[in-house]
Amino acid sequence: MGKQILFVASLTMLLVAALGITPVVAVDPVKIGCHGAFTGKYAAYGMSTLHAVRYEVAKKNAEGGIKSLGGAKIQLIEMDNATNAKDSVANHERLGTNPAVLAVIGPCTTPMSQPVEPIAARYRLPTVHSITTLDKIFEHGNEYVFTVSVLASRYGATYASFMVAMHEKYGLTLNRITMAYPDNDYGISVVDGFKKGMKKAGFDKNIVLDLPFNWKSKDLSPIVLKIKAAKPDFHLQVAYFADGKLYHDACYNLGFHPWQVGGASGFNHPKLWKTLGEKIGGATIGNKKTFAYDMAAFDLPNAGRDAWTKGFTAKHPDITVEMNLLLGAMAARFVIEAIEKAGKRDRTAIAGALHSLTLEKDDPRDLAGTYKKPGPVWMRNGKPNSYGYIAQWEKGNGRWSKKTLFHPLMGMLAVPKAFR
Amino acid sequence: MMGENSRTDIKIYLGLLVLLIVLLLLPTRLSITWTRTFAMVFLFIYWASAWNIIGGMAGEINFLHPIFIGAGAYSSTVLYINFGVSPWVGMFLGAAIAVVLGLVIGWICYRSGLPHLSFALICLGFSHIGEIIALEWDLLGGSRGLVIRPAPGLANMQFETISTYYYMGLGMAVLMVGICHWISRNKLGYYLKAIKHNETASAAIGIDTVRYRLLALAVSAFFCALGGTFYAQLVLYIDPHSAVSITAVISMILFCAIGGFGTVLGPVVGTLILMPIGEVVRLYVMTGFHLIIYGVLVIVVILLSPHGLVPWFQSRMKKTQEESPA
Amino acid sequence: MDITIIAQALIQGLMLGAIYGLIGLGITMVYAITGLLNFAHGDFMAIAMYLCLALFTHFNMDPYLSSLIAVPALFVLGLMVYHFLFRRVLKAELLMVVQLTLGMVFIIESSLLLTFTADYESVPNILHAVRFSLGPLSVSGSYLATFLVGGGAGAALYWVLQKTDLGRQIRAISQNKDAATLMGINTTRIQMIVFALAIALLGLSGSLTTSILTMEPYMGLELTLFAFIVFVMGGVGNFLGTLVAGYLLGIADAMGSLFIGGHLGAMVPYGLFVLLLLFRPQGILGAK
Amino acid sequence: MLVSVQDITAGYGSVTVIKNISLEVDRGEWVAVIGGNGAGKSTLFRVISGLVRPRSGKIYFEGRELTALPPHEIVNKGIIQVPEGRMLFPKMNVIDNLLLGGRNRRARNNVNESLKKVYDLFPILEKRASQEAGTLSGGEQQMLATARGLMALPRVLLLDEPSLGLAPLMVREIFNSLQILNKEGMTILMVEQNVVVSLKNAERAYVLENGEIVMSGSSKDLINDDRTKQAYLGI
Repeated sequence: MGKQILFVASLTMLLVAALGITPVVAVDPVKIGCHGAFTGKYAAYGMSTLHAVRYEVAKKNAEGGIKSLGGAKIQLIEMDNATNAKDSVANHERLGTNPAVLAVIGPCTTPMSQPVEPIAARYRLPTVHSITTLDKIFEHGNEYVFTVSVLASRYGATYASFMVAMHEKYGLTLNRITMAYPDNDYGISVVDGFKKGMKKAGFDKNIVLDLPFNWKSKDLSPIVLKIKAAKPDFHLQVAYFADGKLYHDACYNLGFHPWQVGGASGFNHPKLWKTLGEKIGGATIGNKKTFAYDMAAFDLPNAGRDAWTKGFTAKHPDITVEMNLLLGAMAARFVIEAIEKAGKRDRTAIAGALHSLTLEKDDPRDLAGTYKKPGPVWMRNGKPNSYGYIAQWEKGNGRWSKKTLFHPLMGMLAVPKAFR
Repeated sequence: MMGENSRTDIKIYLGLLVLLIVLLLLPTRLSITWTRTFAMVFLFIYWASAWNIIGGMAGEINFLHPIFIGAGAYSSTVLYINFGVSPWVGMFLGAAIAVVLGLVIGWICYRSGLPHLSFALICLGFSHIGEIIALEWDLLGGSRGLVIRPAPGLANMQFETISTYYYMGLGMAVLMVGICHWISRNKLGYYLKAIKHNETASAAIGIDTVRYRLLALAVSAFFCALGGTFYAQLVLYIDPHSAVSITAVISMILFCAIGGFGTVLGPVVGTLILMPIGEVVRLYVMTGFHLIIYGVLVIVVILLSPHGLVPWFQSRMKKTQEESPA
Repeated sequence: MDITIIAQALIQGLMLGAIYGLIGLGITMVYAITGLLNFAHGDFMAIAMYLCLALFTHFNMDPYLSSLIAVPALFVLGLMVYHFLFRRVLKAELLMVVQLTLGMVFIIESSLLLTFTADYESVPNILHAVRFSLGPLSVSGSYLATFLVGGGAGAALYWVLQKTDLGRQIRAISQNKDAATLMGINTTRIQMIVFALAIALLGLSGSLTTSILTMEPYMGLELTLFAFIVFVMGGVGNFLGTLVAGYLLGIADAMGSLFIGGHLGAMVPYGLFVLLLLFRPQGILGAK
Repeated sequence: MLVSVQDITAGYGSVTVIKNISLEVDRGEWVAVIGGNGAGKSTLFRVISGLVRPRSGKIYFEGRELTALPPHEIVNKGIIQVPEGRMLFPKMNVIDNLLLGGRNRRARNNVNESLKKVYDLFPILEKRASQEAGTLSGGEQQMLATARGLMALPRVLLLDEPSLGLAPLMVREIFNSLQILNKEGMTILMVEQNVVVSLKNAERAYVLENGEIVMSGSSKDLINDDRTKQAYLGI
């Protein structure tokens, strides 16, 4: 008798347990691919994206998964392309041919992003790049390819409108304009945008030095010497982290501190102070005449980003929150939101949902603070609706931080230090 | 002696035949990604074998192959994109350019009798210059590279299914191994071996060393360049970083080293072992870790069997045959 | 172009060249005595630089001070690598040795990546923001320090080779290894010591250049190639030639980017190397 | 027996150069190993000095086994080889060459005396002291090589082809010096192609052919042996 009761009881318990588990098991997880350069030359960029994407996915799963799909959990498929095009293509194809994969975040940086564009089209695979800036990729009007980053040409346009604004508002002379940039896809595209902008304002004749340089160089003194010799009124410097550091070192050594605006990690990376040292950094990027392009205006109020940063830092105190990380997080957020919105496991529907994503002014979903124009996140031709800021480094409360000065749509937001 | 050798050979060829049949049937069982991976594996077998002619058989530390691959990839792609010339035609122009470049550079270097290291470095110098030319020349797309818009069709050397690439790669690899086998059994192969063993002595017994090294280099360059076109049509994108890449030639040498320099089957064995292992580790174990595995494997193989796996295997087979005279 | 600009670029080229020379010296030492080509050479320097980085982040130690740790640490590392790996391939084919060291390159670079991530890093030292001027010309303290230490290391090496018993043994081995063995020289030991010294020299170069070069896990192979070029240009095995070739390459680099610029300018050092080797295969100071 | 070589087989790679060689040298003796080119004479010396590891067989010095010792330890025991082709350090001066000769553990403390002694024996070397070894004449180089060997205070001197490439006059001079040394008690083991000179100077000799010892005996007996006469002396 006792044994029978025990048997029935355990059978009932098993049944209840099974019923309890079954609904959870029944919903297949939603698979999202994330691939990029996690090893190799560009690993710094790839890893930033990956950290942010992992964090976003974990957060969404902890909140109960995709609600419109019955609380389906998100499963991230991570793939490394070791910074080479052939593995990038192989990865994308692998994700494309897996019908369970609904969208892909990455790959970041142009050489890995450019070759996967046709594959995204072939498999109708929504692909959201985080820091891919080359205009050319988006000019085909591919409905499945997106980026959350500012495009290289728009960097250039922002530099141009900033220079013009400085001229018109503060009377800075623009008789001699110089520009130095890495002679790769990024540098050339930025400068193309800049030249177009200057031409519109009628200053293109004043560009006296057009200086592409080898960004893998071990010393930029000769470049700085050439710029110095051109006696610029205003200088445009495009630089990555390593060559940016070399540039600032050389400027300091040669006692050259022009009015200048610069972009990319060579001017706005939070780590610059650590690597340059307080004195050199203070004398060059911290001086009153140097301006940095930034895609995340850390000093402007942005509730969404502050909350995000707080959450992220609590979990990963050792990872610096910088632009690439924020862009990676945004790419992940948009993808998740689009799946939620599409409400079905269909790639075309998700791509459509991505196209219809809109942002209001000061939208808390905009982590970088670069989407200042209300409207769709993605424009018709696939280009993002995003703009960067021009900022200036300032020392306050014993630490250096960036103060946002200028936005191409809003004009001057604050008075530059030199004129205060 | 001769009889033993041919008996060993027959066993090896039977093994190869079985392997070939397995490989022919494999795509029906493989996912698209693995099919693509294997197409790449075959390309590397093909490239490593082509490198092996000049590198392994003639014993040179030759780093000129990025130029050859680049010449093939860029020639056919530029012709195809700008003038609509079929890659099947373009690839031969690329190969011709590669051969000419190889002969000119080779002639300059061999004539001055550079020691091994200087020769290796001068090759690296030329490869680097090649990469810079690709970066600077607008026709070649500069650092932005060239994208081939997908347009499947036999005339465009683009295929609807990856398994077609797989079979094409397999065919190329088999052809290349056959050519290597033929060379190794031929006058050229014996001369190269003599040159590798002792160049001065070879010259003394009347071998025109410069001529045969140039011949080997030209053959190697020709086939490398054809592989470059195949690469471009498989990936549909080339840039200086990937098409004039020193990393690729380092991988080729690595595969040859594991299998055995100068042996016909060395590159096949090395590539077939290392590349799939690397791929599995890269995908399923830990990213970035596969290079550590490569490194450890190559060191272990070199310490245990300094001539590579194929010579080790051959000497093992020979030993067992000697032990059992039946 | 203004003459001071050229003079300044020349100085900068010399400073950069001192770094190349310093890295090349180790290759020269190892080759002279073992005939080995170590493609992982630059990666050992990367290890030293990352060691300085770790000491800086955890103990806020100046890289110059860290050299007191980095040099002995790399010396020991060199002893171990020689004992466990290189000793066993001394008689193997050259290509095999190349391959073995390339295997080490893979291991070191990937390990650095997994430990330190791929972020660009650089550690400022005490002289980093010091600037020495002479009229219109100026030079950074950390560059000057590297320049002087590079020259000093070259001189010290020369003294050791010419004036000490160790030096005599080293020269004997490099001129005729079998004969040196027959003199009762423990060649294995001397080779091990020299290899370790060469690696220790990289420990020094690494700590000196943490503020000048930007670190990333894959920096090693490029440094190795430059070191090889310097080594061959100077005349294989010629210590003084190595230093001179380093300066020459640095100046070519500076002049290339000053007068030509861009990727084409970056081609100048390689072009110089190729031309020199074709017309003078024995190197700048090498004997025929 | 001072040196005793027992059943040595050695070679390079898959080639066997010497097979089952046994020979003995007593204290104060001058023993020659004669044979044509490629007979394996130099390989034998390289085995005794430890530069080549034998496949089988053993070597004893004063009853103690040497076979497993590294080459520099063999030198420290007093077995000094003057290698074929001299193997000088061509870019070092004469005095550095000599000093390197005298740097083993036994000789280290007597360097100055040894230097004086070799200068007495070969006065020309003192004149050339600061000249680079590579610039000396062939005879002077052989003298330097021998002198460098003597600097090591050998207990047994292994001479590999001391007459190779030298003019007859020079050969006579070198061998005169060696005679003096031998009279003073130096043990000499020498390999030579020049059979006449060898048999004239050495007390005993072994004949090596194709890596095997085919004959041995006192020099007198060998000179009178018909087979040696035919094969080596051309009589």
